[in-house]
Amino acid sequence: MASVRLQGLRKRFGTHDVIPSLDLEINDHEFMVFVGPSGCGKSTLLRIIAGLEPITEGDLFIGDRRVNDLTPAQRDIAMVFQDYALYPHMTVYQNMAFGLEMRHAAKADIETRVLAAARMLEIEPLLKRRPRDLSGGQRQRVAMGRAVVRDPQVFLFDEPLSNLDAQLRGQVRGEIKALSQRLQTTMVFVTHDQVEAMTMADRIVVLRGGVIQQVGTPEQIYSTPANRFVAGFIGSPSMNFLPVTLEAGGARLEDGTLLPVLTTRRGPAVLGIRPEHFEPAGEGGLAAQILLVEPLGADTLVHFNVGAVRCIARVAPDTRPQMGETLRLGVAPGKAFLFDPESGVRLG
Amino acid sequence: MVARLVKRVSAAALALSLPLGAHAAGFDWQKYKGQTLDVLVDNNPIGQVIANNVAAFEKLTGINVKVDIFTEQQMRQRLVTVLDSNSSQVDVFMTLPSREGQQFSGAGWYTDLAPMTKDASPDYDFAGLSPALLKAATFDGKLTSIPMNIEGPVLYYRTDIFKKCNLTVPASLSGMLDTAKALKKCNAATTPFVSRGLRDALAYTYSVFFHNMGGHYIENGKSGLCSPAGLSALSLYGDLQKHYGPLGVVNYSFYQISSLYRDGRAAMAFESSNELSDVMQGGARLNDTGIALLPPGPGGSHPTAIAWGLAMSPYSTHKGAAWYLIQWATSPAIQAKDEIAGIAAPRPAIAQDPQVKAWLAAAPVRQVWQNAVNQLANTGTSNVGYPITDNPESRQYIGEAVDKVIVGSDKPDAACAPADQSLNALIAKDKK
Amino acid sequence: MSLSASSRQRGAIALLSLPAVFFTALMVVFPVGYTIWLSFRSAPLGHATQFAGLANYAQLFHSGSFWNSIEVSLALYLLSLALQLIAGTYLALLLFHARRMPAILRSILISPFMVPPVVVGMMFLVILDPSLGAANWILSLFGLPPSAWLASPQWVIPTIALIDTWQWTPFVALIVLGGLQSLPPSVYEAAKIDGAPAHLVFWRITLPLLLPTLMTAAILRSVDLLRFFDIIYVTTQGGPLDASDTLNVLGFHIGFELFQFGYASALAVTLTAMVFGVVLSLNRLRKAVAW
Amino acid sequence: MNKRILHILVVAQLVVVALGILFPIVWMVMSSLKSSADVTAYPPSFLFKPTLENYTHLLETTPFFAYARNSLIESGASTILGLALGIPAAYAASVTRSSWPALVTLSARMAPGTLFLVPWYVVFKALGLVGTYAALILTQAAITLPIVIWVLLPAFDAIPRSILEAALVDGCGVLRSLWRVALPLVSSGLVIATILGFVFSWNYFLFALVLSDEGTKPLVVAAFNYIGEGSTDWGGLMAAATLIALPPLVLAIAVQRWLVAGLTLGAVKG
Repeated sequence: MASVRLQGLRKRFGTHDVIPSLDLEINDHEFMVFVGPSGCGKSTLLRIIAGLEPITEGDLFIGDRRVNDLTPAQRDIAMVFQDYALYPHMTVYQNMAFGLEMRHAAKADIETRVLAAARMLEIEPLLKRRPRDLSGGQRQRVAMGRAVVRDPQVFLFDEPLSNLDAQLRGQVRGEIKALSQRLQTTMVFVTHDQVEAMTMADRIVVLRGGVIQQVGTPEQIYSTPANRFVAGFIGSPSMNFLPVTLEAGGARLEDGTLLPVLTTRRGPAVLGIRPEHFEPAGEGGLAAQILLVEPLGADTLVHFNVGAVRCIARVAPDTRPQMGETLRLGVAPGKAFLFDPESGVRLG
Repeated sequence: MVARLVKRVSAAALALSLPLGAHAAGFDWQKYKGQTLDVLVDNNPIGQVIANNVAAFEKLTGINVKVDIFTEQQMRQRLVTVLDSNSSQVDVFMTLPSREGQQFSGAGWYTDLAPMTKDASPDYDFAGLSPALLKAATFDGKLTSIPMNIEGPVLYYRTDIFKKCNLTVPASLSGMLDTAKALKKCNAATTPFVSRGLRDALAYTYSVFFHNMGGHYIENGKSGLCSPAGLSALSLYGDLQKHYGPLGVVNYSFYQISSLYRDGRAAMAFESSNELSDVMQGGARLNDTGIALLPPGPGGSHPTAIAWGLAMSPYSTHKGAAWYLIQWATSPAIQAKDEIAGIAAPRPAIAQDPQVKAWLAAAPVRQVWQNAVNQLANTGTSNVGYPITDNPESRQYIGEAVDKVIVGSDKPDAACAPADQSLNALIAKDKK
Repeated sequence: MSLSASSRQRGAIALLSLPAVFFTALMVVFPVGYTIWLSFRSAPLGHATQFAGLANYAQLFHSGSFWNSIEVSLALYLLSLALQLIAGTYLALLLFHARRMPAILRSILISPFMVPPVVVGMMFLVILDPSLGAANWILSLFGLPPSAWLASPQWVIPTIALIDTWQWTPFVALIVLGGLQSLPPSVYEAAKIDGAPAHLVFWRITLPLLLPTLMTAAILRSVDLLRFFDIIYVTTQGGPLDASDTLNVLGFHIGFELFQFGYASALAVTLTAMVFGVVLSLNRLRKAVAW
Repeated sequence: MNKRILHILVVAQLVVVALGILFPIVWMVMSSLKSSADVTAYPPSFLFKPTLENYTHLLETTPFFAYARNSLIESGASTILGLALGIPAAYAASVTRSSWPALVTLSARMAPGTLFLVPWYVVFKALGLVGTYAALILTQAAITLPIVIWVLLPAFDAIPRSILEAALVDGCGVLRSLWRVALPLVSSGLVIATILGFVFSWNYFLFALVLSDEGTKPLVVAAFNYIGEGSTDWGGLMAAATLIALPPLVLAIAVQRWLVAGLTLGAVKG
């Protein structure tokens, strides 16, 4: 078990800086999730930690060791790949044993550890099969098993759930979380799916263009997003953003509606409202002309336009507005966010 | 092909037939014992006699011999690669002085053998070798090779067909065309006439037509290929092959000609005297073949007589042993073996050898053949192609002109003109 | 993305190609360099070479046989390539539609290009013999006049092209078959729904999508066809006359029969440059038609 | 058109093509089994009494098996050398995505073979290797190496990168990831490379023409002696041709399934 520390890390592909300069500390035992849209550098970061990509500048520590110049093998890490990367010519048992064999572990020791891991992951019956005879979920487990056997300092996961169907994904998500609690190993998990990030992480790193936008617990990320990008990326459906002008009485929309927002600032800003924070308002509030109604069972999504901006509100399931109808919506008190229109930074 | 089985048997026979060998007075065959020689020979009957009998030489001298046998073209490619890099890889090789003698001599690729001929076993009889052939192998005063045979194109013809059609071998060159015509009419199943058509090979047979017609390759320092006599020769050779030759004759060399005639599918074949054994193989032609020289033409009779020679590389590191091999391979004893294999010996005396006599007597055609070869030896010249350094290239231009006439792409004068131009350039280059 | 942990590991991987590169440098670069050097020198037999400037190249470009060889080489190249691509595509389409390929058919298909060119030459020398060969006998069955085949200046190039086509069409067909199998089936389904008739599907959909594969096959064959040597060396040696005298055969003739090594080197260098040029432009063309 | 009729049409065309491909080979074998009288019969005879006399004559009069052994040694060793050099090179080229080393080795195929003869002869003469197996094995490897790389490069490219990365994470060094993970995954490519390398080396005569001697001469070079003689002896010529072509044919047919699959797959990428 070990912490992972990145100091002034820079990664350049050709003339292009993928990661300009990055500092991050992942604590011992921590379940850290890197999240961000595709191309944000999260996978590159993971591969740098794994040793699959060389570092252009800066330092990388695992525990107290500076590992910049160590091969993946020497870093004592394990990795679960997006496509699982099982060796097609080896049985499940051989796949799991291979890493130990490469480290010259004793044969008996290998067997004990493979069997233990297989038992834990409930893949004992599969040990003699080859990867091509396994289902997607089974392969995923074997890939995890291969990592678990090694008992590494750090577990690295590269979008390991993206090849599973929705139902299985939820199940495996829970299993990985449980595994992490049982093993108490430092884990770094890369995903583009914010639900995975929110449900599994001890802490989340939100990345964009190779730059950390915010590091924090899921709670912090959700309730106090550092900027408009984080706010928009975390939460589903996404936060709605409306251009406003701040006045004494609150935020005035472009159509003249004044929404009561507590702030001392004045001038142009962006108002952010999460769909779940709209609430029906009797009078006042904004006039939402309904474009589309999506009943989801537990709640209902309502699409509407505010000026040129399309918005979504999550309302109680028994609310069944009709298309074309106009709904009066307000914002739950204290739930609105304000962002700088230029920099996107959240205004306090 | 290297007949390994035959080789063993005949080796034993030869060891017995060389009674003078090891204990010849004053001559030490064992002088170079233990040395190793590399010998490059052509895959023709002459080369095969060497390959088949070399074990006896090894036994006689204690010299180890490695014989590499290749078809002519590959042999030459190999030889030039070896010699051009001054390699001692080859000690002794077969060569055609009439073709490459001047070229190789200019390159310094022959060892002068004249001084060595004095170091010969008493039964070698150097003086018995044909003086004309020795002269033809002498360049810039150096004896570049020892003749191994004598050969020239002769007319093989089917006596039975001629008889059936009431024909005789024409008395003059111009009669050839009429004879071919008559043969075609009388006996349509067989090809009336065949000779070489392959571009780079036909100078050998064409040259006789050319000279008999009265042509001279070089007249007053200029190419005479297209002289009036030359054009007549071109027309005659072209017409014979085109109208009375086999389909595809432009690809014919001695292999195809011999097999065509041997299989009874040609009435006349103008091909090397050396092909006797191939022609007679299987025995079908043993009793219905006549052999004659090409009839004389307006220029008289100028048969071609050339020889394969055995030469020594100047880079050889075993010159003494190499000379032993050469004198052995050109000795009367071996040349008697050659004769019995259908290779005419370059020594008139061989005909008196009892074994040879017996062989000649065994089939009438052999004596007919021997007579033709004797005529070659007495009157033949070695002008195959132009007597210049680039003789091989000159043969190519002759071949081009002839082939254009055979395939009918050009009339003789049009076919000849560009060849003459190229040949004049070659002659000019040679004078420099 | 490249797979390399540290510069050390990348170095280790690069080291793996070193033996092959080193070997090639020794075996190929020296001969090529030597030949280029020799092409600027005169090399009289048995004497030291002398600097000759561009004389060998000048001689080459003024030589009728060189231009004849260019013509012969190009005619043989274009004819063979066209025949093999067309026949190969046809055979590939048959195989593609047959779906199942029994082992015997597979064996037959790979046979021709496994046979040594020397043997191919021997085989066809016998079959194409003008007076006794099977080819003329077959012609006679159809009431056609006999042909001199390899001995006919007009027919020798088509005949050699046919021999080469016999040997290499199955090879081309297998490559094209690979291309056919890799085409997305959905495209055909879409075309079917669009109501395109079969022949239009071929001309408008299959062939354009197949172009990159055909270019690959064309490049592979071009490298060999432009240097055509083996079968001619065995059968006609460039004849009759110079009707099948390709550049490579002519070069061999000049070098190893006329022994003009400087001149032959100039020809070899020119031929190599030509092959490079054609392959590079075909490769560019292949990239242009890629989808 | 009816699907069934269409299928029959396709199969019928295939049969015709297959017969066309097969004809020359069958003709060669048939001629090799004819007596000297039958072989030059015209029109050609199909019904004849097969005889092995051409074969027995050939084997009796020429050291055929010695040439065959030479061919075997030279093709076998040059294939092994080609594999030893080509496997790591193809792997490196695939992994680093730098194709220039592969291009360098392939460039050897663009120059006419005749270009190499004199320079090589000069070099091997200086080394004292002319006429030795070593010279022939080295020069023939110039043929096998590009084939190995050409076949294996796309095969290595087809391995998902993540599997190679997993091997690195699992603790393999470069050589071990090649040996334990990558190579087993391209085993069919390896078979194809080996067979093609062997066959093309077996079939190539030009280098051996100059660099071999009587003791190391391979079959294809010896074949030229038969060609000359062959115009007088078709049966013998065809017997020699059949025997020379037999080893590559048998080898290739033994692995025809892989060979065909490999050619159809590999070439698309190449």
